[in-house]
Amino acid sequence: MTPKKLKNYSYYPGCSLHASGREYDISTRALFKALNIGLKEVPDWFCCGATPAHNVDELLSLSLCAKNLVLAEEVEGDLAVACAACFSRLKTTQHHLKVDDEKRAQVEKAIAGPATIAKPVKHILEILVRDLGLAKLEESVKKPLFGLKVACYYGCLLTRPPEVPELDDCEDPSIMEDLLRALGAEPVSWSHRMECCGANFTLSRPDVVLHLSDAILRSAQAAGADCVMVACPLCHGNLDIRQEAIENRSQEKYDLPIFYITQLAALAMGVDDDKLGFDSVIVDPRPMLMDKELI
Amino acid sequence: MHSAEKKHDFEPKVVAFVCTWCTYAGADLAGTSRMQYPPNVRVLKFPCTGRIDPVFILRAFQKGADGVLVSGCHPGDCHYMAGNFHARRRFAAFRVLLGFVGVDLNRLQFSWVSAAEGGKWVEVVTELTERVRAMGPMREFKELEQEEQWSATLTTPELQQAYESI
Amino acid sequence: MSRIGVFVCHCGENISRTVDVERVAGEAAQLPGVAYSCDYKYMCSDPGQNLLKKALAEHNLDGVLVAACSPRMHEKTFRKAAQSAGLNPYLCDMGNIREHCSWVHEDREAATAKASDIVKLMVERVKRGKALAPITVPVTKRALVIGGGIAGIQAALDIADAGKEVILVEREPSIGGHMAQLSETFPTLDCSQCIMTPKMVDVANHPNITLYTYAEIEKVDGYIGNFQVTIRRKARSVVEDKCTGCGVCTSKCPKKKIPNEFDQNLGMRSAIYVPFPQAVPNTPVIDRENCTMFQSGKCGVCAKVCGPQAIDYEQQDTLVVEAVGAVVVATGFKLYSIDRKPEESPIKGYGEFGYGLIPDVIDGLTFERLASASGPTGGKILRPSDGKEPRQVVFIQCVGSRAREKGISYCSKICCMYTAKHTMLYRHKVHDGQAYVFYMDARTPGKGYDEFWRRAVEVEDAVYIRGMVSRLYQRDGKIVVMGSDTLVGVQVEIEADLVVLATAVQAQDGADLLAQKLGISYDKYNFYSEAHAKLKPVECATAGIYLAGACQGPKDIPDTVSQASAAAAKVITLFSKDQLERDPVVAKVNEKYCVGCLQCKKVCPYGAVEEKEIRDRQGNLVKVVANVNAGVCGGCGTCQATCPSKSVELDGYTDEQIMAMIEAL
Amino acid sequence: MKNKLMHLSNETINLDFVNKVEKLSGSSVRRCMQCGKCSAGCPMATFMEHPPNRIVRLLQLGQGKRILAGRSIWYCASCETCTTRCPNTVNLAAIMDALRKLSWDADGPSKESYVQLANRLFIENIRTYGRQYEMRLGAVFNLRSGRLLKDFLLGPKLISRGKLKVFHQKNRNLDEIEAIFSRIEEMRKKGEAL
Repeated sequence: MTPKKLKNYSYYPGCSLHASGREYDISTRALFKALNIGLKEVPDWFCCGATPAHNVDELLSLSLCAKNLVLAEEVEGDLAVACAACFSRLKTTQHHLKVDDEKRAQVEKAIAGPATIAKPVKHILEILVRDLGLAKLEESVKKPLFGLKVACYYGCLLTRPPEVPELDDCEDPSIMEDLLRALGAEPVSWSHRMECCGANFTLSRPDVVLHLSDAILRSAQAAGADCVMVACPLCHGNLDIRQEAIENRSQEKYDLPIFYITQLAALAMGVDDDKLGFDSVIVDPRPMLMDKELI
Repeated sequence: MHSAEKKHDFEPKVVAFVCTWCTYAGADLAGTSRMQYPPNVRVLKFPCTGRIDPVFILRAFQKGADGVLVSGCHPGDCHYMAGNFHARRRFAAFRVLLGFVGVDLNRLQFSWVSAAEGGKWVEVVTELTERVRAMGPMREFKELEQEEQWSATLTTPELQQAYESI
Repeated sequence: MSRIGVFVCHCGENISRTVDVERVAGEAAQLPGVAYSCDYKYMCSDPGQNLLKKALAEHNLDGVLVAACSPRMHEKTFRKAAQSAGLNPYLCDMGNIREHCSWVHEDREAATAKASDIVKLMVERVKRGKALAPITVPVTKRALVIGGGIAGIQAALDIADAGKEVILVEREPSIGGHMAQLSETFPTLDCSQCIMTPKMVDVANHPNITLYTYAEIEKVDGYIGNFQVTIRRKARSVVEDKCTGCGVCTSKCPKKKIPNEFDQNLGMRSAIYVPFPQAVPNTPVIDRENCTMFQSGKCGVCAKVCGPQAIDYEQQDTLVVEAVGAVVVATGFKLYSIDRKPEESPIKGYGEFGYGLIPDVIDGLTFERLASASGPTGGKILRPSDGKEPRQVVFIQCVGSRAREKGISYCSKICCMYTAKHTMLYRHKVHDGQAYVFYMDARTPGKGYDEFWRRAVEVEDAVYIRGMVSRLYQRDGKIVVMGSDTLVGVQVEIEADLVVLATAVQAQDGADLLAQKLGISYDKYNFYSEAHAKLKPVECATAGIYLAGACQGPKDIPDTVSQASAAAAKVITLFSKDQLERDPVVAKVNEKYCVGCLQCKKVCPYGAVEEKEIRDRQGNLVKVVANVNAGVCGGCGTCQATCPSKSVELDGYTDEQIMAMIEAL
Repeated sequence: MKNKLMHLSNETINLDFVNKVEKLSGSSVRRCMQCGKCSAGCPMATFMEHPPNRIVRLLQLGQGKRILAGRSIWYCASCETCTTRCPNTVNLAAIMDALRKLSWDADGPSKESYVQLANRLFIENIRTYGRQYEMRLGAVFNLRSGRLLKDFLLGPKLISRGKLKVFHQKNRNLDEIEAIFSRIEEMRKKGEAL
């Protein structure tokens, strides 16, 4: 008999988490298991459309997300989302369909059915810090991340625009830092928490990404961070996969491991580091973690 | 800025005749702004430069002033409308007279300093003090004063004696 | 022998830090005539003042010197304290050893010596001081208000409502001023006439207001509380008492094609006319330059048709003298005219806008007349050249204003708001018309003002273009506007049907001449100067004269009305006393020595010196001497310095006092 | 185009275009006071010929053509900084979306071909596979953009780490996806949606 779960969530991983951001998916599942929280993937979900869709075709973007929200109804529990971009798109869709009847009518026509927007869409951070609570989280920590200095990188979409994600203050959020403190780590104060990394220009204009992400890594390093923690696979890609190119461009050595929220949280919960996808990333965090005696 | 540390051989006596509305207030502003200037100046306040009789200037030189400054409102800004214009005309004539009797006109300065010109007050006073310092003490009128003493009263023993010897 | 008390203040550490105050007090005690001296931490504090009062009584002092801060700071304080202890306040003086000594010198030795010198000098002055009593002058409780625009009307009504008599003088045939010309007013868009005319009627009907229209100030004599004003009532050629205002004369006048100034020359009027239908008083005036009767002696139609026989071709200007106690100057403004090459204007030409040669380039006030329901077009926006409705109207702000080298340096203040209003009025009247505004900054501080401007942009679709216009020229019945949009960084060209220039607000013609008559000061643009930019914004430096409205600087209606009411409040405050007290620092003539050369009269800036005949008991003239009117004397002392026989003396600054101070150097 | 003299008249001010933008974005352009805060915080402003505030300014003047003639709108990263900080709640990010949509529909006189190509491939992938197929996205992009060697060395690294999957993800809802795409196309054809 499996022990009764604390709570159950439906789960929308998004395309990246099944591909370039697989370690985010792996660590999320591991973390939830460790915390004894149920997580069931929405069957046959499809792409939220991400930035390219809303950039040129808002109706398409809203329709794709609306359809996903309908699909999510099939699974019990609030919808957990890990990817900041998917989270933003789903929340934006809920917001638009709630306030704009005309758009809602168009979307319902496109998906040929009623758009259901009642199900709460929650980012992993929200589930950890609000639903579970910092006190409970602190209790569950098995291997506190003492001595680990982390630059919390929110990026653009986790908090902006203010009326959509409803996650935290849009100019001075603290939810990531609160989480990290509960895990025993030490969040650093730095300037580029919410600057853009270049996002999906990674495909079309990598030069732009190098320029913007360089500023972020530079700021994190200057603040004395050992690593950067992110909530978005695109940010992760830009900061991690392109880090070598950034270093070549600016003639600086950063060597900053980029973690997903769930990787650090799971590590603190005592999940074995083999099960967190550290072998998938480009900047290998394990030497640093060993150095800090965290693995 | 003037440094008080400097010691000089000669500390001149400078007398300033100023009007209460502009220059006196300008000097007040220099104070509230904590500007620094040489402490040689003694300020005599008048309602208006129009009130200043040239005789005062002569008397000041007689009583040991090495330099005299007369300062009031800028032309057109007189609190009493036209007092400074009268003063200007009066002193233009008076300067010629002073020059005629042999006073170095560098010892006498006229200027306009408004209530807003604390800095200018400091400039004017510093410049005059340093100029007069370089010129040395003003002896001519002090001797004159002594002559006057001779001819007027017999208060001193030397005088008494001299008188009796006639 | 005098018994002077010297009190040396530490001013916390402000003085004692660089001046050895104890030594100064000690040296003061040695001065001849000083009966008591001490030093204290804070002389201006309550205990400090009590110390002074106690010493006065205990040591039987007959003069006080407080060596502390500037007399401009605390002279009043200490004089009051001395007075309460029974000493004449003018026997209490201050030596300035803070602003003039401790704060400006670092060398303690030199500063202390200087402070001692200051005390020594001032003691000599106090010794020779005179007990003076304040001078009182009576107050005539009638006010003169110059200018019958909204400022003058408001001030006159406020003073009159307080129960005081008011003489209101207006240069034009009717009161109302510029506000009567306006169509609607920002930021509420209520019709100007609707809120203005009731006030004009109130003025006409108020029992406390005497109204002189078509009249000008000829001469002003006297001083606060006691002015004599000579008013020139220009010949109206119509006897006001007889005229019923029936209007037959104006309708029968054969000469009807005279451009009406009230309508900015857009409409026409007759030679005998009232400027506008709601005029107060509703009495016509004959424009003699355009009247056939006056020019050729042949006509007289108006006299023939006038039932009450009110027409008087022989009428002459008359002079009226009124005694008043206070004057409110409310002469308003004029707009910089674009009609011609400016000659004696500070604005050096706007030839690029056509010098008035392009008929459809008009100024803001002309647009007001076009938009006014009672205007020459009945409220239709029609362009002057062909009477067609303009489809595209370009408004240009800051014409003349904010152009330091070429025009005037100041901001005319009202243009941003009235231009926003114009775009709205235009949109309300021409629904498919498009308004463009070229501007440098939109300056809209004021309650509801910025919201008003944004409404023009966001709701009424005015296109605001940040940038100025280089040139206007005509092409195919249109006016080509060559401008730029600095926000985009491109040149902009618009073919406009009508161009409205927000020209600069200037002082009225002749503002300087009136100021000279009143003895008040004005700035280089001829706007009248207030006594203090912040704390005395309504008072003139000349006592008893107050300012209201745009004669002091560009102002909109709310500001004008506020200032007018403030000026009225000042007048009412003045009138609440029967006698005015003033500083007794005035000149006095020693008639024994005065030879009656009257040099003093020539130099007195106040006209305070009069001739006085001295007669013996039989009435024979002994001699003529000068006499100073203490109520008028300003106390400058120029007379004393001028007097060849030294027989006039300024109390508080006598030769004796000053010579003694010089002796003590 | 950028510096060409701007004639302003009822004919040259294209309010139709502006109204479309306002409708699509749900945001007023007139509310903008040109304070420039959007451009001040824009991470991409240095890459744009018209910084964000000027885009709004051109909309205020009805100059849609000028905007679409440039590529500035394609450099917007959709980071929403402008929208978040605008003191007058002009939703500039949404306005950018609307402008890109209008440019996209007009088949892009706005030429930032790489960005457009990436967007096009991305959406094509969704239509074909239901989910993103990063391998194909990258490969086809390089092929079509002619930048065959772009990120050449990254590919194997990513494949070896399992980040780049050779095969696309499976999805049983592919028919539904296609239906959504075609229904939207249908609606547009009928003029039921912009």
